[in-house]
Amino acid sequence: MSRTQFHTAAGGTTAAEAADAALSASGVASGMTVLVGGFGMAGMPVALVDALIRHGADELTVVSNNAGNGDTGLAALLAAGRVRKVICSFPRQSDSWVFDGLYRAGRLELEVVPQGTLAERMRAAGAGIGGFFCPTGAGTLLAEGKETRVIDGREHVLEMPLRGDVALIGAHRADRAGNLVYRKTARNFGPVMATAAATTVVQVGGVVEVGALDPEAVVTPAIYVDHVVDLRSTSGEEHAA
Amino acid sequence: MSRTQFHTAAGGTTAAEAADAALSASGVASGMTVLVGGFGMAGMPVALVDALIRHGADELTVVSNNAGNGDTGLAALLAAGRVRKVICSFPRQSDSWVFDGLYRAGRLELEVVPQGTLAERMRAAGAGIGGFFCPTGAGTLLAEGKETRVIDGREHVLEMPLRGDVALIGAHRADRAGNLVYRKTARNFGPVMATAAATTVVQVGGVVEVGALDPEAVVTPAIYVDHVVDLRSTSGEEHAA
Amino acid sequence: MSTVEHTDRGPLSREEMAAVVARDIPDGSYVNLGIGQPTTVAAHLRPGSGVVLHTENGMLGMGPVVTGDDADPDLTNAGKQPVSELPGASYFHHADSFAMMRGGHLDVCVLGAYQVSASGDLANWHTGAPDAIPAVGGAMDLATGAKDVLVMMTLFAKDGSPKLVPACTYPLTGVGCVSRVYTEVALFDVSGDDVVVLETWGESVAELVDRLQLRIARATRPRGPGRLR
Amino acid sequence: MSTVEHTDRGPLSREEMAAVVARDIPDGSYVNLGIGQPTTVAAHLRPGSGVVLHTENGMLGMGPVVTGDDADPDLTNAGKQPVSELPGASYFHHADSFAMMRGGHLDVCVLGAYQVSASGDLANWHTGAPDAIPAVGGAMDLATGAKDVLVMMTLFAKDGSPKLVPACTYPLTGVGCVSRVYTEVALFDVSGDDVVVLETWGESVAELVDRLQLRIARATRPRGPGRLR
Repeated sequence: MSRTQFHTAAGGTTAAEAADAALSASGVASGMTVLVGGFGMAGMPVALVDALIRHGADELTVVSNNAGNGDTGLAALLAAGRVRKVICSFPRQSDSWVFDGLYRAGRLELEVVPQGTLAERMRAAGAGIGGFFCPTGAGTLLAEGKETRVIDGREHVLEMPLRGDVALIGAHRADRAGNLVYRKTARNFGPVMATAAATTVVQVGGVVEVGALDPEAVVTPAIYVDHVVDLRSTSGEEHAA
Repeated sequence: MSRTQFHTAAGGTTAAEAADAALSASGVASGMTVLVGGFGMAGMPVALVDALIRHGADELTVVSNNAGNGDTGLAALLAAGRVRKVICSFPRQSDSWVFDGLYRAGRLELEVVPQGTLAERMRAAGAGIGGFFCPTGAGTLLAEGKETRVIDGREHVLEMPLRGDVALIGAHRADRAGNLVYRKTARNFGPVMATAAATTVVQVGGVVEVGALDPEAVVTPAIYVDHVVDLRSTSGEEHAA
Repeated sequence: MSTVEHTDRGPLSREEMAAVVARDIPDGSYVNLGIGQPTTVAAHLRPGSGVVLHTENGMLGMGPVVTGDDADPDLTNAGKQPVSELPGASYFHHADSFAMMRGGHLDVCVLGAYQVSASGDLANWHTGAPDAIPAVGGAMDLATGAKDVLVMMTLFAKDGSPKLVPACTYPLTGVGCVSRVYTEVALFDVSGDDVVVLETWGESVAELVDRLQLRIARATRPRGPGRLR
Repeated sequence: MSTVEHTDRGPLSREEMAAVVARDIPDGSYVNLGIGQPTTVAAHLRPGSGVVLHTENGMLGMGPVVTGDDADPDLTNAGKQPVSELPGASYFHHADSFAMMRGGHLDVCVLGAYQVSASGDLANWHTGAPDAIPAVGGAMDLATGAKDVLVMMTLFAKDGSPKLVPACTYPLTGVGCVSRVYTEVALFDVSGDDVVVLETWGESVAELVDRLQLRIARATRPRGPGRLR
């Protein structure tokens, strides 16, 4: 059973407090696997990652496309020593100094996964697929130790589902039923992660009434959405989501 | 390369002639595998199936959820003796007498596939997945002869991709770029089949200008769409799509 | 003993069976109702229960069956009957719809059955008769995917043989997938090691055991409305 | 001989390389341009070519990079630069985007490389140095998925060693996946059994063969603009 709960920054509650309430309600705990949406800053659930830092859970496995930029968000989570392992496609960036330092010091485990395989492994977890054969990575370092099979003359690698205990994602709008729409390329990993985690927490730039989203255009149906943090301020202005 | 071609019922061309032109251009031929969209009549590309009958290709393998109703559409294609094999989830219906008769007479091969596995096998074909492990059907007649594996304590069946040479589907609207939107539960198999076939032919109830569809709400991007048959009549009224 | 025996009345009518299933579905559940008798459960869901109906042909938030001018050929349930759309609905394609099911996101599905075994095996797609045309539809996916699979069936076949059996003789739909079996005379939990009878109508547990020739345990704890576990 | 030798001029500039790649992309192609130098190809696509750009972070119909007030943090390319949206664009999530790629629906992708082998193996993600932090991004998916993988690179490394080699010494991105290699001095087809040189700039085929120490065949048929096969 999964009825969406809303945590709203209004009536004296700050956005940070709303995010803290959502993280607390999500049941996130030390040792868990947390899926973190976003591709660069687009779709990055900054308010939720900040709340995760305040929450204090550690020994986390973090699954995200990148491994943090600058000194905020995921990088701050890493810097706070909360992460045991990063599963991502592209940790190395011009401003990934926090990750780089921890990795080189041997204080972070790293699993590099091709970006499409990363998405597809989470899709498999959400879709009840027990494993899939995929040509990506065949014959490369990233297939080492993995089962392979030639199918239709082409080598494939057996890839296994990648599940999260909690997903933290950003979306554009939620309706009061819990349905989500995204904005442009900020959609990226959000819809897939929402299906792949036992509990999904979403930060949105506003919540609209039921009926305000076109049912044909809903990207993430409410069944995948457990907690919505509404970042719209009490003044009616919106924070980026 | 796949730039969408439009076949329009206008200026003296009938809808049937437009459909004939699209089928001809699709390269459909005897012995091919044809994916036919629709769930019951919702999303059923009636005009395209009629054109396929007129086209005359035979020894076809037809992949569709059902195996024809009454005496029209898929049932008429079967009655015309054009189909060698049906791959579907649910052939037996109150009005599937054409299929029933041919099957009992041993004149049709039948492969019954669980509905979700049918959709997922086509999704795999479109997504470049060489095979996937799926719990559906494990321990049943439909898993006989298939490779199985216990994953996380649960028996899974290895299912292989299901490709089409040509897909015939119905959609609500196309834009002039070839993007598609559907209407309500008529969406069903269309988006998946469009990805799984080498050539996709779509009948739509109208074509709109580029820009008239919200890029966030496009369900089938134009990359999957080869031929669009516009059933909107010259009088401006629409046929069901 | 926590098994409730309604011996002061006869067996349940079909509508009463639907009402009992509806009673047990937790508030806020995402539910798929199979074709046929399970469809009748919808009318008995408590207003305000927050139960959301899924139909495997690509929709969450399905409303009641509609007829006449309200019927839209593009909006049907899995039985291909015209239905309505409720506020908060969403549409998705078949692969996404069955991913939702197979991925374990649906809380409950309700299915009919030819037979259910004591260990929760389900047989509901194929009689196995030599001239039968096999047709599985979404039954195997539903049986495999939902967190709780509830079966609605008569407890005895027309020839008087029990349909809750030590082992299914009909071809299986799914192995060990059924949680509960709702029949006109008794409600069984088959999710554990023993078949547990939770409730009877029109006869006592002792009478039932005689007729079923099956090892059946009584419930050791009460399970109220809206609780499946 | 159909190999074209431009010996009356020097090697291509980076912009000229981008123009040559753009010249060869068939009209109406769906194309993914990798991060870095491949991105520069976009500016050289002929207006009206109907080429549609894919970005793996979830978009078809990507427009040029934008700056200043037009930059939208929710609309970026795979290099995380702000871009624009062209008419007829569509958005999709990451799994759908890579399904599009892996499923073979993209006609062309253009990638940079450390090395390409004579049999079309690609090495572009990892130097293999002990202190290097591995980062693959979408490179393996792109290399595996597109119908034609075009590589843009200098023909020689800074130390003067060739980057078109009998066998890659760097860790592979994909096996036998490259169709063509665009360099400042020559254009090679590596899709067949032999390395075929299609065009040279600033030196003759004979001079090139000397420098590369690789068996290279001349083209036996002309391949004009807009033709990759």
